[in-house]
Amino acid sequence: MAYKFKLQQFEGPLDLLLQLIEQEEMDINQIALAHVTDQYVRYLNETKGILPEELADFLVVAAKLLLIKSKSLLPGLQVEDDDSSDLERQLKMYKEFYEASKMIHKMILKRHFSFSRDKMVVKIDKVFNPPKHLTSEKLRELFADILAGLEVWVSMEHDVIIKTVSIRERISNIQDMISTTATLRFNELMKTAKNKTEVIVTFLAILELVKQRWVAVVQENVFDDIVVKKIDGAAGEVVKDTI
Amino acid sequence: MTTKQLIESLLFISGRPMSETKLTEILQKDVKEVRIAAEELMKEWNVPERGVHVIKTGSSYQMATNPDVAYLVKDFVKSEQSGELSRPSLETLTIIAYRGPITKPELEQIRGVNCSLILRNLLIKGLVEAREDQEKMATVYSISFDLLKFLGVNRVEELPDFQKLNSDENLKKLLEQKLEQASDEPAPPVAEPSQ
Amino acid sequence: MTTKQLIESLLFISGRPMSETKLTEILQKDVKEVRIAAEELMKEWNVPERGVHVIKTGSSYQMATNPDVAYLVKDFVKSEQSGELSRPSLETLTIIAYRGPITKPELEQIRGVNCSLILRNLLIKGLVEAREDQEKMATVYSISFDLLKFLGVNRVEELPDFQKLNSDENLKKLLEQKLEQASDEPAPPVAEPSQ
Repeated sequence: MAYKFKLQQFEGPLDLLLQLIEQEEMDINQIALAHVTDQYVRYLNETKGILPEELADFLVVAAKLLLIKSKSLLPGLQVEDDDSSDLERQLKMYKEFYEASKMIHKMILKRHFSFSRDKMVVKIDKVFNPPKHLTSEKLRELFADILAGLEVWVSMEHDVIIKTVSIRERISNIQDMISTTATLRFNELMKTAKNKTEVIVTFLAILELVKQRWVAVVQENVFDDIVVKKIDGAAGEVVKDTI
Repeated sequence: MTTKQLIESLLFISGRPMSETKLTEILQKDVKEVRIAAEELMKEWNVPERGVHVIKTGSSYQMATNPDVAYLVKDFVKSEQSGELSRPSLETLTIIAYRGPITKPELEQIRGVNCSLILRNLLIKGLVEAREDQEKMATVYSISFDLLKFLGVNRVEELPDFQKLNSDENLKKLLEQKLEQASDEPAPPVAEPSQ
Repeated sequence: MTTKQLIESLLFISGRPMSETKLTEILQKDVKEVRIAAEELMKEWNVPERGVHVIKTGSSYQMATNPDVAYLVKDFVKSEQSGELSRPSLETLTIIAYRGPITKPELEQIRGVNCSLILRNLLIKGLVEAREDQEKMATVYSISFDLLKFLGVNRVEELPDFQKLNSDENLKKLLEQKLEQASDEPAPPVAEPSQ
């Protein structure tokens, strides 16, 4: 199913969501959110250049959307209402500030700037007023502290380079695992996720495999571990590109 | 000399922003008196007929030219300021202008993305200022005088739709909820009194 | 905008005497009009209730504080020149000591915040010196000779652990990153529509 819309560049998950809903000319509500869920997930998967550090934010929204969508498909589904109305409220909020930022942009572009003066207008005699208790040893300590504090920023930039596992990679990964064992325990699978992002990625990957009838999930009793089974006779290849 | 006059002189001499604390210290008057006098000064100076205005953010004041004369002053001070800002910067600045002082988690709750890098960027550019809030026990961000001068307003309250965006009910709810679940750890179990 | 208003803005922003000729040139008005407007400005500002006056020497005009507040101006300058250093100021001073001569952008990249105000503060206290670097085509800052003496060293290289701290790896990386991301924000993600 080819989709016909074309999105502009987007900033973050809420912006993407807002654009999708506005494209459909819908108001922001639960129905609209359920309606654009598939488009959102698809975009997420096909968009190149989402920074790994931002991917987590995109995925959290994807998870909330999927929850909203499953509620609309299964009216009997009992879930806490908070998450879904939360997303709706957050999106409305975001929209207000997004509109305001356009106004602010216009104001700035008018170049209706104020200017102030940097220099004092009085003549200043040269003085030397060192902090009373300053010693070179204290300087050394302070500088060492500052250097230690830089670590965060240096490693943060570094993180961007580390590739995070994508949904597509996770799907083939799960397929490999399941081809050798036929069944997988959900908990075991989750243990292979290294962080929160990967947990959500894994969850999305399983949902996608279910949707494509490649696996089935079974839970005997509430609170039992969920078992992921390969469906017999399932086509060997998942049509990855339609995700 | 009245407090108002004295503040006027100090703001003129310094050229830079001066906080109520600093003014209080030099003038040896109490904060309340300083604030009332400074607000009076703003009322008096911030009229279209004046070439110089008094602008305010947080509890600091600065003298700056009336934005209506920007076309002339810009050449005189050889400003090359274009006001070009990227979309993430604009979004972040807008939220801080309307909702500041605001914490990073609150900001991220509205934007839906991690804001560490963009905040650092804006801090370095001097468009945003950070300080420790004693009450919230967290770092809070507000807009700087430089941004105010960019916008050509005397204080954030003059921004369009300020009241509406500043006191939005939806946002309040959202941030309250967020605060409740602020800590990543599960809340400790609370015994519910049985009926 | 009236000529009077424009003169007011220019005198404020310059802070120095401006001649009628200079004003005429900037405003593109004739001398007579400039003179009349400036005289009007003087009449309006030079009243006891004002903290700032406009004075005329020869055919030049200048904004200056009301002579009655001279004592206050002295107090203010003194408080700027003395006074203990805040933690951010002390940090900045330290970075300048170990990494000077250093430019303002480099300094800000390390501290993660704008340093304009702090630099002025350090300069005015005689702790830091600024000079133009021909090669870098920028202003660079070093600690003052007086401060070196105060610390009991002849050159910064004699500061404790100088070699090790000066050539810290993280510091180098951070400053290099700055050069790489010359355009300061990451490009926004672009959606690639499928065929």
